[in-house]
Amino acid sequence: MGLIEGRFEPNIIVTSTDAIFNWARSRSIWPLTFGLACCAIEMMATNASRFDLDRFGIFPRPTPRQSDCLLISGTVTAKMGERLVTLYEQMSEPRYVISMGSCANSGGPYCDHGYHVIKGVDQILPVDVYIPGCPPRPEALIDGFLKLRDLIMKETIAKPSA
Amino acid sequence: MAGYFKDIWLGVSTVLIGMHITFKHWFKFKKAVTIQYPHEILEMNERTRAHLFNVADECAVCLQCARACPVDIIDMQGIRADKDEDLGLLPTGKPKRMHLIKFDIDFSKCVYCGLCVEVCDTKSLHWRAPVEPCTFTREEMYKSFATIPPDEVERLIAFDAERKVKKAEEMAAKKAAAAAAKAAKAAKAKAEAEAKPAEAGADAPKAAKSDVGEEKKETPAASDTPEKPGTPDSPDAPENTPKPEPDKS
Amino acid sequence: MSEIREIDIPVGATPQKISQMLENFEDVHGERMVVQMGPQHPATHGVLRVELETDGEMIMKATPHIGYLHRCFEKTCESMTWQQVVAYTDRLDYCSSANNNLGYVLACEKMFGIEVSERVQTIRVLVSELNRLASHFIAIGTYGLDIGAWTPFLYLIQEREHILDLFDRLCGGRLLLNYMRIGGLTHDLPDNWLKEVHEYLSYMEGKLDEVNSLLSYNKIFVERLANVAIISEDMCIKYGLTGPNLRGAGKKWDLRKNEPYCGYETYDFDIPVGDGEVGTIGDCWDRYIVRVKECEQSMRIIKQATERLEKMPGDDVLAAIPKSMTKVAPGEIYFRTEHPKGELGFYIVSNGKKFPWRLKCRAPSFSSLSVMSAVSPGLLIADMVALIGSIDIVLGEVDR
Amino acid sequence: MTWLDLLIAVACVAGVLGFISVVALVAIWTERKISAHIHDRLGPMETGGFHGWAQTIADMVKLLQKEDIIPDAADKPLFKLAPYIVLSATIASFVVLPFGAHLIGTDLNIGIYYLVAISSLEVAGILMAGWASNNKWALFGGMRSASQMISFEIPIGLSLLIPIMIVGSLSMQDLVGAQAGGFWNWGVFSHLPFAMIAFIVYFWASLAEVNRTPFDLPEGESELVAGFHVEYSGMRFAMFFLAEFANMFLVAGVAVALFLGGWHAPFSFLEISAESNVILHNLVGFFWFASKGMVLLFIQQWLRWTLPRLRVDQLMHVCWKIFLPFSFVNVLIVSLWIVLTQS
Repeated sequence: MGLIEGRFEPNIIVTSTDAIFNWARSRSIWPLTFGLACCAIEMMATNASRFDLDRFGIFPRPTPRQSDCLLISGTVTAKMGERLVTLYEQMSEPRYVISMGSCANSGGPYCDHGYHVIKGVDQILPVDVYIPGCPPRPEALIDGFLKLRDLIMKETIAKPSA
Repeated sequence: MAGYFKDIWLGVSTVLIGMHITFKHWFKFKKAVTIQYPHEILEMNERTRAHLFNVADECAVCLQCARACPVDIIDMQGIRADKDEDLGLLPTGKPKRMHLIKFDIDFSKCVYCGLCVEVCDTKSLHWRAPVEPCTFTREEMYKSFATIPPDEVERLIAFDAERKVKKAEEMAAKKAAAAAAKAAKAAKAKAEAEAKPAEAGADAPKAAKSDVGEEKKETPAASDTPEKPGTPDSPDAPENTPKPEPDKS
Repeated sequence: MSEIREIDIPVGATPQKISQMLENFEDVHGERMVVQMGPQHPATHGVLRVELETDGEMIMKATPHIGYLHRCFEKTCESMTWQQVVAYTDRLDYCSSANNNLGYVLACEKMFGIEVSERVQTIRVLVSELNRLASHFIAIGTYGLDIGAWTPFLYLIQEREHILDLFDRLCGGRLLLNYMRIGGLTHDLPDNWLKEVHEYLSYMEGKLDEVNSLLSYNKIFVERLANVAIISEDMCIKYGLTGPNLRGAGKKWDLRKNEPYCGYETYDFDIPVGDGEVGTIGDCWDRYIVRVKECEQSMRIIKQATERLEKMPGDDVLAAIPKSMTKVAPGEIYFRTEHPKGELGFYIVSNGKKFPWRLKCRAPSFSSLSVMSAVSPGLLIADMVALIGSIDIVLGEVDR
Repeated sequence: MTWLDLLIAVACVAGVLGFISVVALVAIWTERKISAHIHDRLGPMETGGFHGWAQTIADMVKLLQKEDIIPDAADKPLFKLAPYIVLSATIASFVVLPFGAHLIGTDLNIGIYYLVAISSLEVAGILMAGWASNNKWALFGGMRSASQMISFEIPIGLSLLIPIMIVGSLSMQDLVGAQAGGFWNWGVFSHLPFAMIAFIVYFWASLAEVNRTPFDLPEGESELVAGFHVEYSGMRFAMFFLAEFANMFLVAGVAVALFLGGWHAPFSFLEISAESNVILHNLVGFFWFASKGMVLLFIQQWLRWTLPRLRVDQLMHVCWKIFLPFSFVNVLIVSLWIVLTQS
């Protein structure tokens, strides 16, 4: 959790702080520079000039400590799954997970026969947004980030009502 | 010593050349190649594998796509239409003979290889322009393309079941008749009993051939009975509502 | 943790010399530090883990650990029909899927004795050379990124986008094409496609020179790569390095010339080899520049192929595709093609049934990776990054 | 010390802090925009409307309220202290930077000497961060940074000696004042070509001082993941981030003050004399100083997006075998020149 989450009752100050914080969080999603497989190439292409994720303030960071979003771009194997969980744990709150492509969503082409492939990354991590595609086209990836933005805008730092 | 200065000169000159190139790119910044995606949408090509879509009215329910799929994500089911029923024509010109009661695609597993679209004769399964929408849950990626409303599906299933029962009864009757006749002409009746079901099957050989998996239980039979209203108190849930599919693994 | 100590390295010393030097000083060395590079590291091109034993910044030992992307390609293919396997070969080396397709379909066609028309062959050459271009652009671009130059990477990805657009028009896929079939292709060429390829070729004129002057001949870049991680021809053959890595070591070996397939013998192109222009033959820079030069050669082939196709009468690209592959001829075959990363070989055994009985893939990246532990002693960490980039591995292919 | 003095001092510090934040925010935004345009893309476009002007504000607000992670195995006091040291060294250096005739924190008589001394305090912070993180990549980054900064201090010091010798003072305002009256009087054009060489050496060495490409080894992304700040998150990382960009402006500011005429306009008619309006005089001076600083900042960023990164041994080669001999010869010749012309 961040510094001030879940301490205050919802009131006028909290809601206006919410508005500012959510604006800042959703406008500055820094994903981890981390490619797993085929989707990583498409992720690179989306970061590059043609589609330019930087327009939305999406700016890849090499270290999990400074990133807000774990973009799982590719097949997650059982061996990699452990490391993925470690990476997720190293990220600071608030953190989000985007599952990109069929492999991450459900094992994709390897869902039936891949004994070493995790059938859906939601088995090991809490996924916020799923992007279908194999690999998703850059438009789909941008859509995914926009969906994540919508999701962040609904957050509140107020105490969850019991 | 000459090498030392040459190195410095090379360093300085190549840095300047590089700076010249990047400056050229910077200076003509009006011509950025970026497509501002949500504001300006890139036109998709005819063949772009963006969004799989099946037009239920044009689908021949031949199950070719389900068989071509490397990951078996197409879950389809059809019920043979009644003989008198007119379902329109397929794009290939042949009359549509099957009700498509279930056509579900699990997009979370789709590999977008295009094998299913290739084998589709009627081109009812095709790619559509906007990219597949992102979802917040895995279940939302499970999409259904069958257009028959749930109560109609229930009716069709009931009708099909009834048809099966009728068929079975018919068969039983025939068998009984054969058994009765057997007393009189044992050898001849036996041959007749064998020939009749074969004739019944020959009426729709294609449909019989294409039935796989869960449809195997339904026997293709040409029944003359008219349509009957479906039983409203059927315990079966509607078949074509998207349901979260439990993970197979 | 050892203390960081400065070691006198003569400028331009070979790794062998350095490791010899280090042996002499072995007794004064303190404790070595073990650093894990990867699986999440910006320079490992995916999910490779390299266990580095370092003394300060100098690497004493490097052990690559693989298997983070093991997707059971070979086993999965045993449960796929012959045509479905093509979709899985896409995902071997995802940077150059058409070349993977080509290797597989050619192997199968040879095994089953399927003859395809000349037009189909030419389209295949055209598409796979375009994809070789795209793959090399990624290799060159990410190499620049490894060395610290961002801009060439973005320029090259930009040029690559045009190729992807062409592919998108051709078969609908951007990255994973799944375009070839045993006996043919999925689609015929769309209208005006060849014209677009021509336009692209004229657009690309001079672009590689720009990359050369921005990156290849930049003094800093040359200094970073010249005389670093030298892999000699002898070593390449010993470790099974092929493709640009072998050619970078000065060996003129290209399957498109030496064992022509798909009509490559009729095309006019050269085999660029490393000649130690700025350092020793077989250093990182040579391996790098071979890729740049290969791009030019690929463009030559594309040009010739396009011109041929324009003159050729159209025919049905689906004609030779077997209608049913539930029963095929039994047999076995090993067939190799020149892939952007090296020699891609497919060993396929058919027992006459619907599925391949066994499918073994000889992945070039896997062999390239094996040389790493042999050349890395004596390199600095920054050189290690240069080495990984220069052998151009794709983990999808290494782990399969 | 009266109350008024204290108030002025506080106002100075507050002004410097505010200025640093603004400069860093603008510098980060321009960096992103410049890099984008060099790459033929657009850079931040969505946040805040016009060309994403609010992008860095969003980044900062987000970073400030992120979770603050201190690794369990870290050396906690040092880990917490390091960003403050880096930032405070930066702030302390800004105090002697002459933004205008009167816009200067304090015009020390040893201004430039103080600046060189205090800005090297930053190394301590970075080394501390690298060590305390208990991460091998961070340690590499810290050690690289220390060796690099300590080495490059020498050519920097030697090249700064040139204008100091020419002017004969260590005070920043004296150094700037000597360059009044048009661009041909600027430090960079005196004693041609030696002051020019000193300027070039200073500019390149200052890139190493602020860890910019081609000398960005301490945080070389493809080698050391993120270098010394690999374990820092949230607010503490924001401090490093802020300090890095403020430092970029600082070294540019020093170059402007010593070599490029400080707050003087390139032509004297573009200035407003202090007699007619003191406030306007200062503001115009500030404008010239900031714009010259921004031009240098642009060149820094331009180099950043053009060049690859050097290796450790090559970095040392560049420092000790190229910059240092050049600066020594430079100092020798200029001092001889001064001695000969003045006697």
